[in-house]
Amino acid sequence: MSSMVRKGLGYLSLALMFVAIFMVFDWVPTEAEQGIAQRIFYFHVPCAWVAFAAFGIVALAGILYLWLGERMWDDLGYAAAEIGMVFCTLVLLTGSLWAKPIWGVWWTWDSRLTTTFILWLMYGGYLLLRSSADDSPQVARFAAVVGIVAALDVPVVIVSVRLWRTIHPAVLITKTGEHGLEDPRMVVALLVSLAAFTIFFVWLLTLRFAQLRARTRLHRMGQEIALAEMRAGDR
Amino acid sequence: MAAFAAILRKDLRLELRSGESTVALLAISLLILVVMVFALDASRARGAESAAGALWVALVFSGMLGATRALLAERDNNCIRGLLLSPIEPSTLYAAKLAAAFIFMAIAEIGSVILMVLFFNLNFDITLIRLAPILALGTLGFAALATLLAAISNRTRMGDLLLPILAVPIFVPALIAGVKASASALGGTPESAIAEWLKILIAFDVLFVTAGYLLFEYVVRED
Amino acid sequence: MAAPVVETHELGKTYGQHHVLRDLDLRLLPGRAIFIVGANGAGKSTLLRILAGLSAPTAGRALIFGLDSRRLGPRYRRRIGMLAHQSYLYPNLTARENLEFCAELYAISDPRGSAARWLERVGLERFAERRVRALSRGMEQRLAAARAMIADPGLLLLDEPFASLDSEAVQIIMSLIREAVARGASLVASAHVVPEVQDLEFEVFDLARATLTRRPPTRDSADAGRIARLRSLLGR
Amino acid sequence: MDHFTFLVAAYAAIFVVIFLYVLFVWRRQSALEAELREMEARLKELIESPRSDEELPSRHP
Repeated sequence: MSSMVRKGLGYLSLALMFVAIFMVFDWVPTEAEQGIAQRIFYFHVPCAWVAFAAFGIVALAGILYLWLGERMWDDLGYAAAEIGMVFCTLVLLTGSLWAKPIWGVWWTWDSRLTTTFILWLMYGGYLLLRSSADDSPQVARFAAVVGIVAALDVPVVIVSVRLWRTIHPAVLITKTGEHGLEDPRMVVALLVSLAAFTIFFVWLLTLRFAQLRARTRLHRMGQEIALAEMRAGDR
Repeated sequence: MAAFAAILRKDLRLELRSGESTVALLAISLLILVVMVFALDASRARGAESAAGALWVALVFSGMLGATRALLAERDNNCIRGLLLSPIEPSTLYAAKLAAAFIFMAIAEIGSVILMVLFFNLNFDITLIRLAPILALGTLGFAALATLLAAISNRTRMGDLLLPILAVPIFVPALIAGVKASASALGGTPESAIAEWLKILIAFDVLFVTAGYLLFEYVVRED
Repeated sequence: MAAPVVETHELGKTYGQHHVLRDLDLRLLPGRAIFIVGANGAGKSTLLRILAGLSAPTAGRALIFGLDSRRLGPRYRRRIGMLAHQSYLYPNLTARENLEFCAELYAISDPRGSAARWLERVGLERFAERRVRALSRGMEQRLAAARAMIADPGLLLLDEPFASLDSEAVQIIMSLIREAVARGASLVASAHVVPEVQDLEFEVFDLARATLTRRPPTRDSADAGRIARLRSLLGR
Repeated sequence: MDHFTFLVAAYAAIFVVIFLYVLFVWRRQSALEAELREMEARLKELIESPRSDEELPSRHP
């Protein structure tokens, strides 16, 4: 992606972000049952969406890397995992800040929270793996495998956690995730936030991806220079 | 198939000779059960549920050890390289290592179940039989996952510390299903209540045995 | 002319920015032998690991039996025998068990018989039931040589096969190598000095500064070979 | 704490975390640029060294 387009995306997401914030704080009506804290939802949901999309890309990039063996896919997977982790952290943070006023607790083992938390742990492990070994094709393969395995696990996690929570109904959960968006303005605010975050995500991902690509190319160039230096030294 | 049998036989022979892994696995299981007894106050806690929980904690930890040990056997004299050079497929090697880890874990679990009955004041009766398929499925799933991931953690700077960090979160669904199913089995609930959990365990096993079989090649390879 | 067993084209291997090997062009025909001579850490092991298909080159490629070294299927891996410092033997298995296990891996029809035969060939029949951990370094390396050759490989890769061995082990391994080459196997071996190998014609390459240079056959080495042969005829 | 505090805290958290991440990306960028400059210096030295003009590394596509 050309840097012009990327720059444009950056400004667009920034502008949309401001619009979304204005909407959330000043424009949408307050939800009747949950009160003002419900407004966390407008940014909470886009964060979750971005995190899931990013983790999906990690798995896809992993498959492509193992299949095609091109370094590019490894860079993409790394960039996506990092960003996914940032947004997954945000989902947990905002979820917690929402749970406290509404349910009276910082944390509850509700099915969505639990699933997100498990994802956070899995991809935390993935990033730890990446940082615990040098930058080599071997690590790229390891990361690809872990990325794929983690993604395979997601459906099983969702099903099992849901079953776990329905069999043991928690006392705390009164009116769980059923967000009745009764006012059309709520829907608009959510859509604007979603757009803002999606574009922001694309911007961030392409930025980080381009950076990792540049690093890879730089390393390759360094290799060639080292080779030329050796050749020059031969005479 | 012949190569699979040869590797498994070799691993079992090595194990019979030293007995290191089994003893270590049993010791870990025993210690975990002891810790759980004190942590949960076995005399007061709801027997079946705490016992099931303790049993699965022991399974997870002994499993990590079991998978690591099965691969560790190849580390002396760089035997793993000998296997990579030989005309066997990496997937065959995976299958053999998975089988070895499964057997080590199964032995440790038989020990854990006996200890669990004693420590948590349960009865040796027919309900224990109902645990067998649940534990077998959980063990297979964990062995499948840990064998694949141990081959990775083995060769990173963090070493075996990385294994639990990678394996435990991914194992969570099977853990939930396993603990719930075991508690129901021990508590004497009807089979139908367990069926849902067994389905999750089976799905987990199918998924991860297949994934390990297909992906192992990429993790055992040298650089 | 027969197709080469090993052929590399501008082969290179880099770790980070460190070039271990660069622009290696090597050709090895069936029944021929090459010695690669270089100091420790010159990249000899790396080259052999690449030829064995264990390691991927970062530049160029290596063809083994005409196939890319990274895509050697079981059929081709079966035809490569490798002997290195590490013996690939299980310390807690006996000598016989190790060979039998290896024979099973290589799908040899009579694992027991061939293990027994090879134990005899490396002079370890008396130690068949002894665990590898209790063998001396020389005996272990003899057993490792048997392991490497049990499937009659067409390509032998030997990484410093004689390093720190007693003379008996050197003799035994040397005669196995000679037999294999006489039978038509090709050989790539590494060493840090030119070895005195009797009755074996080989080319010498020097590996230094990450490149290979062919050493012209000097009179010295030819003489040394002739003298050694004479000596062996005269019984020393 | 009233609900409004939580709302503000949540949005503050979002922007702080994102800001920190962008900062991290930005610092990587400067590190990369430093590396590039170092490489350029090496390349220059190589070009200027005598008798090596035909030994330039091939350009990457």
